[in-house]
Amino acid sequence: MTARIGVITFPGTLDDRDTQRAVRVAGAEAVPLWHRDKDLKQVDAVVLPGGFSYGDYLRAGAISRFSPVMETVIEQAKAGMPVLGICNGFQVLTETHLLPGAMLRNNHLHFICRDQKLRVENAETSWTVDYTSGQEISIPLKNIDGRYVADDRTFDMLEAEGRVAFRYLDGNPNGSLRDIAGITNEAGNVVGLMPHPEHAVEPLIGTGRTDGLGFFTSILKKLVNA
Amino acid sequence: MARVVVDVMLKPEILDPQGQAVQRALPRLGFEGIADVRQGKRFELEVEGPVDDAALARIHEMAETFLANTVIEDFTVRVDEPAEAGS
Amino acid sequence: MARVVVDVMLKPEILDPQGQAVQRALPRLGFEGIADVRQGKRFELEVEGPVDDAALARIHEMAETFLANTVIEDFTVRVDEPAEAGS
Amino acid sequence: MTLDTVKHATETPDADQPWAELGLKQDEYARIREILGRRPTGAELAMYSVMWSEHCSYKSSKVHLKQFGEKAPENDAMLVGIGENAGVVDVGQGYAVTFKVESHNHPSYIEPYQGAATGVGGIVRDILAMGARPVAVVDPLRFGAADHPDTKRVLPGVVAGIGGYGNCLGLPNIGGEVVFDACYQGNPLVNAGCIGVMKHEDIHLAKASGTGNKVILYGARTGGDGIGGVSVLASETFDSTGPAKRPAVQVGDPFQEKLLIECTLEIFKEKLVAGIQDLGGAGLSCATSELASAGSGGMRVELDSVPLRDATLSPEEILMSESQERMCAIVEPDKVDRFLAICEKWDVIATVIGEVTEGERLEIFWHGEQIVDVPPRSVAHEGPTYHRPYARPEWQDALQADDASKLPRPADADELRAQVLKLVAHPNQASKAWITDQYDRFVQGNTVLAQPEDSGMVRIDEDTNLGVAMATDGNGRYTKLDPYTGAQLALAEAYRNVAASGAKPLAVSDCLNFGSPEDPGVMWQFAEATRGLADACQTLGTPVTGGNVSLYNQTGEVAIHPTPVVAVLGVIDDVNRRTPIAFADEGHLIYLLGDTREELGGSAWSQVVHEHLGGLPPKVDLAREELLAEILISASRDGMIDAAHDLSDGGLIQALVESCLRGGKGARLVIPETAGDSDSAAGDPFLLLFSESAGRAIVAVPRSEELRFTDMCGARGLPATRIGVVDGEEIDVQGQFSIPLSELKELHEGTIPGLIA
Ligand SMILES: Nc1ncnc2c1ncn2[C@@H]1O[C@H](COP(=O)(O)OP(=O)(O)O)[C@@H](O)[C@H]1O
Ligand SMILES: [Mg+2]
Repeated sequence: MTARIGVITFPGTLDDRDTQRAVRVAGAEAVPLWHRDKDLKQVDAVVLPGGFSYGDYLRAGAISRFSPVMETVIEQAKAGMPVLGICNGFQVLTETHLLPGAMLRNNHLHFICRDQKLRVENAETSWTVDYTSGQEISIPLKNIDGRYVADDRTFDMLEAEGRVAFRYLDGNPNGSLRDIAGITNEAGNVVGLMPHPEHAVEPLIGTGRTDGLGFFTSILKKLVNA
Repeated sequence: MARVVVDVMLKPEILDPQGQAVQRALPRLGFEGIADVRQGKRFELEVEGPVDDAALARIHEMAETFLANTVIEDFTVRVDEPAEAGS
Repeated sequence: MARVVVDVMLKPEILDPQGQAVQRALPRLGFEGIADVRQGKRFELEVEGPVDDAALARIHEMAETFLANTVIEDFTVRVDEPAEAGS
Repeated sequence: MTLDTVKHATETPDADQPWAELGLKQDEYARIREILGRRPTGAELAMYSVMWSEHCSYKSSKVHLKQFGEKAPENDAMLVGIGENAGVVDVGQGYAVTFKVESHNHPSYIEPYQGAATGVGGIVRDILAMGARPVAVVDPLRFGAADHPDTKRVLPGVVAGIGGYGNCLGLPNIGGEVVFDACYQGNPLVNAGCIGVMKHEDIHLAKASGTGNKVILYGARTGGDGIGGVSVLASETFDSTGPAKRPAVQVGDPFQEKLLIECTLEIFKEKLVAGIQDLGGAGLSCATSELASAGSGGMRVELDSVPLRDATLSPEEILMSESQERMCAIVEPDKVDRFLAICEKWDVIATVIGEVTEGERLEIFWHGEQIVDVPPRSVAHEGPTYHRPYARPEWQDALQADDASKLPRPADADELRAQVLKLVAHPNQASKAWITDQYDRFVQGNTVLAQPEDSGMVRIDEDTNLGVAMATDGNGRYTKLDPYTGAQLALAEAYRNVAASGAKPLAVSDCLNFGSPEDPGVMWQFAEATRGLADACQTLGTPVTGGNVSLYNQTGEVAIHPTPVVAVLGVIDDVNRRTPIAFADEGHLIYLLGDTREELGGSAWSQVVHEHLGGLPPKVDLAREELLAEILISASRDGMIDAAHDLSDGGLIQALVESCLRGGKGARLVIPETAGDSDSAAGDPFLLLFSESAGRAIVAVPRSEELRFTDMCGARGLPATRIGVVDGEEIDVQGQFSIPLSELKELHEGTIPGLIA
C-alpha cells in the first residue's frame, strides 16, 4: 500500500491539481481534500498548495485558516502528521501559528515570478530527507506577499534550533528577513516555504528542472520507513 | 511632529471584493450582526512643521492626486487624535 | 445602523515598503515636508443593533483574531465620528 | 416617477426620449419605433442603444469583417466559427481548443489597473462560456513613449492589473507584446487573449431553447458599474431624484471569477446546461437577447429576481450594468436543483430569473409590470450596418515616398557597433522581463514555453504530450506605411513564431485596433488591413475564428497607428519536440533561413537610429512563409535543430542577441559573400544585421545534423546560409566588431526597469 497524501483545495487555491500530479509523479496516491470537510480521509500527510485562497483578501491565508478542514489539520499536525505548506499554504500555516512569523508584501511591491535558487538548510524534516544539507536547488517562485518577517527572538530561536529549512541564494526576491525561504516547526513534521516544488517535477515543464521532486519523494521515504 | 491621517475608501457604489470576503467570513467565525464591511487604506503622515490650513491644503491635494485614485475612491484628511488602543 | 471603524497598522518596528514607496515618491511630485508615511488598513463595519460595550468587546475580539495579525500588526477600534470630507 | 411600462409607452407615443444622449442616430431611433410599432420603453431604449453601439454591433466594421467568412480557407479543424463567443478548432485526439483576443483599451487609460484586470476577466469568461477550461492568457500591449511621464502611470497599473487578475485565476501568462510609440500616448492598447481546452463533446453554445427551461443568473451581484451613458436614462430623464452618478469604471474580483470558473466547469461536467452566455459588455441586455435570439423560443425574465449589490438601481440600470464575474445559463427544470447545489458548493450566488417561453418575444418584467417586449433578434443581431466612406489618405503617397533606404548608414565598424548597442537598449527591443516577471507563467504545471520564447506553449494532455502554441504580433509602423501589407506581416510573423517553436499553425484570432471610423482615412486603413488579413489567411490556410474590433483609438483628431494584432494558434503532437530560442550549445552552427533584401521601411533601425517612419514595409511572400514553417516544423520533429528564432523587428542582430542571451552563449558570425537568390544583403554587414525582410529565421544546427538539414532545405528550395557558430562569451562579427554578452545583457535587461521601475 502506497502513502496517501492529501491535497487541500480552498476557494481560490490554484496549485492543487499540480500538487496532486507531483504527488503521483513521486509514486504516492494523491487524495483531494475539500476545505469544508473536517474529514482528512485517513491520509498520511497533507499538502496546503499555493494559490490565492479567498483572493488573498484581508491577508494571504487569513480567511482559509478558519475553514473546517484546518481544525483537523491543526490538531493532527500537533500530533505529528506531516504537513507541507507551499506559498499560500505557508501563509495559512503562519496564520494558524503552526509556524511562527508572518508574510508581508514583497519589498518591491510587485508580484514576482522567476526561477529561484535555494539552499536546503535542514535536510532532516519530513519533507526534505531526500536532499542533503547545503544542497542547492532551483525551483519556481511566484508571489506578491512573500516577505517573511518575525521578531528577533523568533529568528534567533529558528536559527539556534536549525529550523530555517531553506534560504534564498543569488538574490533575495522579496526582502524576506535573513533570506529565509522556508521554515519548519520544532518536530520537523510541519514545513512551509514560498517557492513551488510542485512546479519542478517534470523535465519538460516550467523551468525544465526536477529539483522539486525531492519534497515528494522525501515524504514517501519518511512514511514508508515510519 | 504632527500626524495627519488620510483615509481612503472605495466609493460606496464601487464593488469592494475585499470587504465582501471579510464580511462573508464573519458568521463562520461566530461573529454575527455585521451588516456590511468595507475595507480601505489608512495613511499616517508625519508632518514636519506646523499643520496649519496651508499644510492641510497641500495634504488634501496630495491625497487627491496621489494617495487616492479618485476615479474609484473617496478620501478624508484629518489631524490625528488618539483613539482607544487595541492590542 | 452604527459604524465602527477598525484601523490596522503594521507595528512600528516592521518595515512598511508601501508607506516608504509613497514617501519616496512625494518629493518627486512636489510635496515636501513629510518625514514618514505608514500605510495600513481601515475597516468600516456596519453594526446591526446597539454599539454598547458588549458589542465593542466582540469587535475587539474580531479584530484581534481576524482583522489584524497581531504578530505584525496593531489595531484600534472606535465608533465612527464624521471627519472633514475629501473629494 | 411612473414606471415606463410597455402599456405606458403605448399610451404616450409622443413622450420625449433621450435617444441622442444614448448615442442613437435619428434614423436608428425611428427604426426601433418601426420594429416595435410604438415608441420603446425606457428599458427597451436602453437595450437597443447599447446593443446597437459600435462596440456591440460592429456597425462600422461588419461589412469588412464579412471577408473573414467569405474567404475562409477550407479547414477541417474548424468546429465553431465567427459569431459565437469564441471560435473552436479541432487539435486532434478528441480535443478542441477555443481562443480569442479582445481589447480593453479605453477603460485601461482611465483606470489602468482595473481596466486591464477586467479586460482579462472578460476574455476568460468568453472562453469559459464555450465549455472550455481556460489554460493560458496572453497580453499584447501598446503604450506611449517609454520616457513619457504618463507611461509611468499607465504601464505599471496595466501590468499590475493583468497580473493581479490573471495570477489570481491561476492562468499562466505565456506571451504577448510590449510596444512603445508616441502615437499611443493618449490611447494605450490593452489587448488580452485566452486559450481554453475541452473535449469535442463539451462544446457549449449561447442559445436558449426548450420551452420551460430556466434562465439562471449566477456569479457576482449586480451593481451600478459600467453603466455609463445609460444612467442618463435613469437619473436625468426618468428619475431626477435617483443617484446621479454611476461609476463608469468596473472593479474586478478575480477571486469571484476563479470560483465562477471552477463552478461552471463542474456544471459542464455534469451536463447541466442547455445553453450558456457570459455577461460582458451590455450585461444582461446582451446575454438575454443573444441567448433568446439564438434559441428557438422566446424568453421571459423577472428583473426583480436579479440579486443586487445596490438596491437603488433602476430596471434600466440593471439591464445595462456591466458588473463583472457573472454568467447566464439555460437549464432544464429537473436539473436546476443540482445546478444550484454546485453553485452553493463554490459559494457562488445563483438565481432563477426567468424561463424560455413558447413565443418569439423577449419579455422583461419589473414589479409585475412589463417593461420590455421585443423580438430578441432585432436587439442582438439586426442593428444598423454602416457603409462608411473610405479613402486613401492624401499623405499616404508622401509617406511611402520617404524611403528609409536613403537614411545615412553607419560609416564604419565602430558606428555599426554603436548602432547595434543603441538598438538593443531601445525600449521596444529591450527585454520585457520586468513586465513578464509579474505574471505567473508556471501555474497549472503545463507550461512548456513562455516569454521570452517565440511562442507560448502549453501541454494539454499529460499522457500523449499533445500541446498548443500561440503567438501574437502586430506592427503599427508597418501597417501605417501600408495597411494591406502590414496586416499580412502581422499574420506572417505570428505564424512564423508558432512554427519556430515547432508547432503547426492552425487558426487565427485578431484584435483590430484603429482610430475613428468616421475618418475616411482611418476607414481606408481598416478596409485595407482586413482585406490583407483575410487574403493572407486564405493563402496560408489559417481561418480567422473570431476576434474583436476596437475603434475610436485616438487623441483628438489624431489616430493611433493602425494596429491589427494577430494571434496564431498552433498545435504540436509531442511537446518534447518543441524548439526553444536559446543558443545553448557551443559548436552548433548558426544558419540563416530565407532571403535578406534591402528592406528598412518601418524598421526598428529607422526608428531607433533616425526616428524615421517612411517608405514601404518589407514584402510579404506567403509561399515562402509556408515553406519556412514546414522546414522549421520538420527540423524540430526530426531533431535536426536545437534552437530557432524568427527574425522580425530589429532583424538578424536582434534575434541573435536574444538567442545568445537566452542560452548564455556567444556567437561568431561571418558575413556571407553569397546568399539566397534574391539576396541583396550579401557582403553587406549593415543590411545583413538590420534589414527586416520577412520569411526568415535563424537556427542552431548540431554539426552531426548539418548535412541532413542542408539537404532538406536544398531539396525543398529554402535558402539556408551558414553564418556562424555558437561560441564564446561575446557576439563577434568578423571584421566588424565584437561585444561581450555581459554588456549586451546589461543594456537589454536594464532599459525597462531604468525607465519604469
Ligand atoms: N505583455 C507581455 N506579456 C507576456 N509576454 C510578453 C509580453 N510582451 C512580450 N512578451 C514576450 O516576450 C517575448 C519577446 O516579445 P517580442 O519581441 O514581441 O517577440 P516577437 O518579436 O518574437 O514576436 C515573447 O516571448 C513574447 O511573448
Ligand atoms: Mg519571435
